[in-house]
Amino acid sequence: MSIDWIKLLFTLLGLFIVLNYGLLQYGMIRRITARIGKRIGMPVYQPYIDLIKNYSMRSQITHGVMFYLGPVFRLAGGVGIFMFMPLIYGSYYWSNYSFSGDVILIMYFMFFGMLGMALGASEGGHPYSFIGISRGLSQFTTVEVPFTLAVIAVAVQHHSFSLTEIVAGQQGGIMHWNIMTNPFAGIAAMLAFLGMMMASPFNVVQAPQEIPIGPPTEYHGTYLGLLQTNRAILYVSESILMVNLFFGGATNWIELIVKSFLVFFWPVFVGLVFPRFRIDQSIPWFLKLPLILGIIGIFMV
Amino acid sequence: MVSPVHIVSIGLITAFLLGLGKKSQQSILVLVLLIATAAMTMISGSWLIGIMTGSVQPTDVFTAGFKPPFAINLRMTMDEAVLTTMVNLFGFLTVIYLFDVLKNAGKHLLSIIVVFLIGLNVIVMTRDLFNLFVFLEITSIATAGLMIMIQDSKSISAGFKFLIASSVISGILLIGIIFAYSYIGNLNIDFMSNLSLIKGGSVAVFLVLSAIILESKQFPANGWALDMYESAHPAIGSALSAVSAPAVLFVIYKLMPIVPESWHSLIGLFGLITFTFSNFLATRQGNIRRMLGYSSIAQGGLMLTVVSMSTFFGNSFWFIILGFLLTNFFAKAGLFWLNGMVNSDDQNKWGVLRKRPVLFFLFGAFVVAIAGLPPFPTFFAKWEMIMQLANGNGWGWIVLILLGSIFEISFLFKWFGRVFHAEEEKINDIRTPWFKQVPVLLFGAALLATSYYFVEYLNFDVLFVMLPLLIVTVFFAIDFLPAFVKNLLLIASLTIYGYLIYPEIDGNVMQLVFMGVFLVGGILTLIPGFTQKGTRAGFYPFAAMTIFGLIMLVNPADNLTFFMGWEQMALGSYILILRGKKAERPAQQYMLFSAGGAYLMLAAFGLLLHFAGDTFFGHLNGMLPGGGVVFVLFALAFMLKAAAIGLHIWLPGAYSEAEDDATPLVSGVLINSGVLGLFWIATAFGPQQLFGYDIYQIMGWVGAITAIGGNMLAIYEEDMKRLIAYSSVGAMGYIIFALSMNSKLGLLIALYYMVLHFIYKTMLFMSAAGVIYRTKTRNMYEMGGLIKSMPWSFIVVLIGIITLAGMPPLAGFAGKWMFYNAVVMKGWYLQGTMVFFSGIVAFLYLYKLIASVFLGQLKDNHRKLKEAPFVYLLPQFIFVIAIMVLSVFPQVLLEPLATIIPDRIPGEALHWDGKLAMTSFGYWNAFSVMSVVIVMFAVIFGWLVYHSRKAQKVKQFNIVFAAERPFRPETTHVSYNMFAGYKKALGWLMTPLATRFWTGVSDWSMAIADKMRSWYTGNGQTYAMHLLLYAFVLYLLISGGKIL
Amino acid sequence: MEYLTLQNIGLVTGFLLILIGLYGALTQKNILRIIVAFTIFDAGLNLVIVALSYIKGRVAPIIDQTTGITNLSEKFVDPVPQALVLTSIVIGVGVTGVMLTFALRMFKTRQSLDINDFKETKW
Amino acid sequence: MEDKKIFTDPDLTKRTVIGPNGEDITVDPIQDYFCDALPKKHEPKRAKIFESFFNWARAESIWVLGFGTGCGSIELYPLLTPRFDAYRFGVQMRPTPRQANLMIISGYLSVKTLKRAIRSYEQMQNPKFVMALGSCTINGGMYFDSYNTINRLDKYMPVDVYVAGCMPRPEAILAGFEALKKRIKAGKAEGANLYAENFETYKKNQKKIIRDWNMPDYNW
Amino acid sequence: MYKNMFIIVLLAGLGILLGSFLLTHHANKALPELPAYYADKTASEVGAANVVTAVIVTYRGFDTLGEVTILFVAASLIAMFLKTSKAPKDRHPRPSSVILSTAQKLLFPLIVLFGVYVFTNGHLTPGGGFQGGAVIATGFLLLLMANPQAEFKHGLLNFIESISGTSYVIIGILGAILGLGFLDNRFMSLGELGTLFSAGAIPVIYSLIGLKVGAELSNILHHLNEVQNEA
Repeated sequence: MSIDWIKLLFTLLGLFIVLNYGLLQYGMIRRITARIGKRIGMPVYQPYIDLIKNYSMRSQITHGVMFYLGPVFRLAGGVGIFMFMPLIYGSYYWSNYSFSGDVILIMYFMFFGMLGMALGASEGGHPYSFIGISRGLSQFTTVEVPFTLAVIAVAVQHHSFSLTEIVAGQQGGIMHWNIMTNPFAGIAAMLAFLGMMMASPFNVVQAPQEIPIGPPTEYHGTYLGLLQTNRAILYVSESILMVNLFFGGATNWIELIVKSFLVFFWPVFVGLVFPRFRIDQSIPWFLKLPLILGIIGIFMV
Repeated sequence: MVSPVHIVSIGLITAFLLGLGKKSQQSILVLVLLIATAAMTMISGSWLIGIMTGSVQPTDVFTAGFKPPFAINLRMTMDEAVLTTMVNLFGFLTVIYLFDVLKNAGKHLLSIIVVFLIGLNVIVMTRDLFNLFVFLEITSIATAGLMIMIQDSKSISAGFKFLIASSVISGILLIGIIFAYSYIGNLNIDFMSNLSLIKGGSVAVFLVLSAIILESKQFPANGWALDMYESAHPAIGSALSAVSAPAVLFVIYKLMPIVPESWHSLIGLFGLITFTFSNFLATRQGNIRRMLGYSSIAQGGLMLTVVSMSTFFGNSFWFIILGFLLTNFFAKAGLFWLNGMVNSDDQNKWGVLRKRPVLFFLFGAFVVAIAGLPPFPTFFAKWEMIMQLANGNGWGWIVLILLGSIFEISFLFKWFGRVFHAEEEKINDIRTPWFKQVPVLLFGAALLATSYYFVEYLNFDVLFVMLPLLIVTVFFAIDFLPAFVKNLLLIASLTIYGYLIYPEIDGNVMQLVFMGVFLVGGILTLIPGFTQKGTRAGFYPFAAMTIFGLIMLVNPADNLTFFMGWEQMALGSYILILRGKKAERPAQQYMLFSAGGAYLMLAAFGLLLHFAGDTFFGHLNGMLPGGGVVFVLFALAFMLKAAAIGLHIWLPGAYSEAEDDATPLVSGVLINSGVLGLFWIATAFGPQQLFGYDIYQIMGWVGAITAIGGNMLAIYEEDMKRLIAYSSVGAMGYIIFALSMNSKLGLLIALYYMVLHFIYKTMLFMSAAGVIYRTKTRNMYEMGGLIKSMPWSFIVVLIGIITLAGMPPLAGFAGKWMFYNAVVMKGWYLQGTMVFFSGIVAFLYLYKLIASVFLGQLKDNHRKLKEAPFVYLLPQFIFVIAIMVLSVFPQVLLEPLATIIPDRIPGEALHWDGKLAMTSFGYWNAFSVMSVVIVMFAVIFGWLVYHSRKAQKVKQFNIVFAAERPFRPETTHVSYNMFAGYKKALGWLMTPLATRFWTGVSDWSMAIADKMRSWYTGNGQTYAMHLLLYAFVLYLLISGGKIL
Repeated sequence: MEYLTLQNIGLVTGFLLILIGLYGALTQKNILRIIVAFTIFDAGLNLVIVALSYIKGRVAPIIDQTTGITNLSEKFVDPVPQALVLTSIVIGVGVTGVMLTFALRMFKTRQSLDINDFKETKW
Repeated sequence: MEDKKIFTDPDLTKRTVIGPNGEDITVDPIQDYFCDALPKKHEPKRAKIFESFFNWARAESIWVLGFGTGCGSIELYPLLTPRFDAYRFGVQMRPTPRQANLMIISGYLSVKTLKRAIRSYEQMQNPKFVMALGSCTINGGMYFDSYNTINRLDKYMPVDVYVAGCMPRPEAILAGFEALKKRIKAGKAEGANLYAENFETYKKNQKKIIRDWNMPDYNW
Repeated sequence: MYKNMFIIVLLAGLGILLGSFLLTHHANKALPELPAYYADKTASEVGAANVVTAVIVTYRGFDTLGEVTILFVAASLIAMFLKTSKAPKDRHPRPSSVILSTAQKLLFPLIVLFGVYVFTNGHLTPGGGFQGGAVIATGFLLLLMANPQAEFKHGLLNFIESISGTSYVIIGILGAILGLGFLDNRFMSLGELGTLFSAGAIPVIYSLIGLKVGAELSNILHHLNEVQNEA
């Protein structure tokens, strides 16, 4: 087994870009949010400072081995999704390690981080962690259903689960994007994306005012730093996944960033407008409109 | 050779001479009686042996020296020899059994007993109708005399009812006989063959026949008989059941030549109705003797069917009737005798029987024998009967038999379970003098010997059937040894057995895989048994029975072997489940559902015989035109074992209430038998239709719903084992779904998942067993924080659930990945999404399982827990290693599995390009995924460890708690009803429709049985009317409303 | 008038007795009456048996001076039912005796002879 | 003081439970449930440049524990409104002390609240800062002779910044943030280390006033 | 009421069933083979003048053995059933009238004698063991009616019963050993037709039966009477 070192370098570079982009994106979104609230808001680079501060905390506590592993799982999950995702269409080096598996691998790798995080947080023994996780998992079950339907629809349409081939099939203009060729599936996926991002109205998992911040209540310092790193990478990766699936992928970094930013803006936009759902409202919600759209999407193919 | 007539003369002399005895000589009189019965037994026995060995020819005895029809003649052939030997041997043993009673009873009772025996002997032997009548009357009066052995008001009034009934019956018989004489001019059965041809003669035949049928206590004109069974002394009950009934049935057999051919099947049908309904009514019986009465009557009905259809059954007749007859004889007599020893009709009081292990074993053997499970003769007889009926298109008959059988199993095993679990009562100490034990032991031994001869007769494969049976027997014999010795022996024998059969099945990957699963699973699940102290009596024989039963399924020579293995496994596992502390009801459910499945399968085998002849169903190789019904029956049977939704309600209780270290065996290993069967039918039958519907389509939906249902139900379980059990339901749904896709990939998924499910479920159950072993509780909310004390178990569970959830990089993902490809290729998007949904739902309970138990707050009483014993961990880590290997190199398993799938299955296969798995849709490289994940994980972990190396280790209450502190671990651990929100949102999906349905079925059938039962009003007059009505209805049916 | 032979009269009477006996056995509540009904039933049976042996114009099958010893089969009525009826009568006596004994004991246990009072075993 | 009853918390007294195998297990809650380690002093990074860099980050990213005491907490909320918008200065609110750096004691502290404040303070990680609002935290203010409020906060925990006023306006609090930032950047905000170094003194003071001391000495 | 109606309907149905015999039955003009054989061959084969007796005791002797057994088992049952309680006798029936007691004393020996006559001549004249036994039992019945508290010698009755029964079976066995089959009467000389000592073992058998039946029936009567005394 020879290792393609150059590819590894490119991948790491990509990771670095995505990390920075994620942090900036987060700052930007926060700022946009502030503007909507007629505030000025934090500096765009504030996430960097937070990250540095968290990594620089002097003292830390630990609740046990799993408490350690939780953030590791979480970040590994995020990085893993990035690693298995082709970034730029047509580029060997920017396709990361997508030769290891197709979109199914990516979908299932999302669980990896979730589970690890859930276990790590539970090890802390904090009741709010349990409550938050139970809510998160509950919501996730139904979020994934329309998303899966959409993915299957796309896969059937392109006769492949390979992201590269799906992107290849969407080349040639905006009318070839899956969001246009199969709008129902696309909309179902976008609605599911709201839940995946856990933004309002689906942010009852962390619900700061109710169960401090849910699962990561006990996390601080470096642990929190890892989680923040993950958030930066994961959100971007998931946006890129959506871009690849429904918005024609990207042939260069600019396109990728623009598209993923716009995609990412969608949950932010919704979140700013809508109040929070309770868990027993959000779960059935995903089984109504998005599910129906997903089913229609599948039978559209 | 002594003439058989001397059975009578010896008996009569004894009876008359006993009248000379005095009160003080009672012991001597009993001895005389004993000698007389022994002599009678010897005479009939010598005839039996003589005829069997051929040294004596069957003979007719002419009384008064005139040839028939001028004088009465007695016949002694093989049939009569068997029956008279049974009667006399039984009489002999009854005298022994009743030794204490007879010693105090007075000489008259002794006379009555011997006259009773004489009566039965002559009934069997005589060829003269009127003589038959006389001796039937003798027997009746003697029976009435025996009835009042206990002179309480119950038995007296029951005796009177009997007298009324027998008067009516004898009246009918006498009219019949006298008119038979009037029409044909003689009284000898052998000279009457033309009787039914004469106008009016057939009415005479009918009257004679109907009287005998009534005498054989057919439903529903048998209230008097039931009251007798209930109130008579158990020894007398046993006599009624074990010898009276066969003698009367033999009379019917004798009469059959003069009965018109066209009536045979109707009589058979009436017998079968008796079988079904008596068993049905018995399900509501609490009184043991009455229940046994119902059961005896049912058996009588079944035998009546066989007897009346003797020409139909042809060559198989003797096999079938002997199977039923001997089993009923030995087992029913034994049970009644045991009843006499326990001396109670209350099921709860039977618990004292457990103080006598040998008797208890025999009790179990008797129950099992009557229920018709292998290796007892009834099992084979029933099989043969069904096969013959199927050959003759008797589908309705089969349905009746199977219905009756399931009712039979229901009440028998309810009883057995009750006895198994009843509290041992100190007051009701069991008295078992030797003379009471000897007959039971003898009959028990005889029953086993008979079974041996039946098995021997059927000529099973030595390596795959006889050797396992032998090993199981050995384990019964060495049950007194300490547990660890037996454990070691069983593991060793399994290993050696595996070594022995490996050359036999080498090259047949499918058998290798399943054999591997069953054998390795058996061995590994036995390892934790080393922690058991004491002898653990009764575990190892049944564990061996279960495992070897499974093994029989893998390489069956024919359908019978398969079915035998199936039933054997069901029986063994039933006992294993029943051994659990609160397992009485779950085990009963398990047994009922197993039996239901088994009987469906039996019906399917019958149909198969009809459609495809005598071929093993796994070797059909392709299409079976019009085999939709067969397929559905098989599929239902196997899906019962695989707990498809709606048929699953037995599973959680059964798996969770079994002993903790037996659960992995009965669940993780056993459930695969269902998969084996499903796989077999899926590959052997090809696509089938039922009423124009594609069965696979339906099965697919069933599988999908099962997957969701099982996992949904698992979410809300607070009981650790029930949770895992429900998860098994979910996994089975997944497998059923995969199988029903009927594509190469689908079958591959099913097989792969079967192996994987076996690995992780066994692992999880074992881990749970380890935890329960330490914590002594199954409720997850009573645990928490165990990761500190049981880290290794935690690792196992973690790996288990990652695999179960199908997360990359572990082996579970392979299944998920193939699943998507298969679904998309098949085009079953909706079902596929449902199954996918169930997969995500699995996260919820998996999280609950691991977090509630291992994470969170450690409870006070678990502070000093230790890690699970090494013997628990050892097999778990073997499984962990297996999972790890599979995760990195899935092709190790997937490639051989793919070779099992026949080429005719449609669809695209999985391609391998080195380590890359490919379909036309997607690709996946397990090795590279694993590498990436490991590297990534290691880097991040290193980074974190570097950063947090000085972190202060804190304890469980060092959490932020809104500026307060927690009070107790219990109040801080969020576990109970963890997914309340989910329940609120989707709880309606969990409406227990299946449970409601089955409860409804059970309630309704109980209500119907209760209603039907009230037919037996207890009034002797009403019973007499029943008799006449029965005869009249039978007449109308036979004659078709016309005068014959 | 063809049917109005002695034999048929015997048979019909016998049948009627049988039916009357059965009716009594099925409807009477008193145990003793039931037993009496059964004796009527028995009597009917026996009458039928005897009636069947009858052949018009023949004598009882006992050899004496009037019958001679030849061609007896043309002179005698059928001896077999006569033999059978004896047995039947004896059996009837035995059964009746036994039933009466039971009735005695039943009366002792319950101080009643109503058949409806003896239903402790049912269902 | 001799007749002072020693307070015992029923939840924290030793008790015996029965284990799964029937054995007796004695549970000492203070020992078994809580970590009994004492806080350590964490030296700043040797390399000045790193320390300055980190201090800059700490100063620019002040995460405030949402913990309101006294009447002053009502003044905190306007900080987040468009009018004052403390986010501009890198100030964010955190709901859990684990992630917070700054604790704002916003007014008088009753003894009962003091206990909670101490617990939350101790659960924050080093480096951590305390800002005290109003005169009540300096000398008791109008509650100077109350039987159940404390007079001087810094007897019980090291205070970095006092913001005077009764109550201080949000603008004053913003100024307080600026002051704190300067202090942090100068490397002077070593309250956590101070607390660890003088742990015994602080504890003595705390225990003197908190009679029902039903917690371990240091709440990790 | 409905039940009775139903029973009537049911019995009507059975009546029709029985009536079918009437319709199909034809009066015999000649004896069928079997009775014809009996009628013709009895004299020569069995040597009994009474063909019915020959059928009962020899041709269908096994039935008769059964009959005896039935009476025996019924008597045993009654004895077992009625003997269980040993309550003191406190019944004081009205003494029987002078006519009855005197007649009883006069008639009892005659009745017994008549009974003996009936069974010893069973092979010659109408009658036989059962009839004779029954006649004897009527004598005992008369005795009991005259003197309800009379005590029988149980031992004697039992002895007669047992011995006669046993002898009967032994004679049957002797028939098997010396003659052609069980209960064959021909192992003793058939004698001259129509005389007392003819028909081989038939008179012996019938006598034994007569004794046995007499003893049994008497026993039954006595037991029933004793229960009355208990009351």
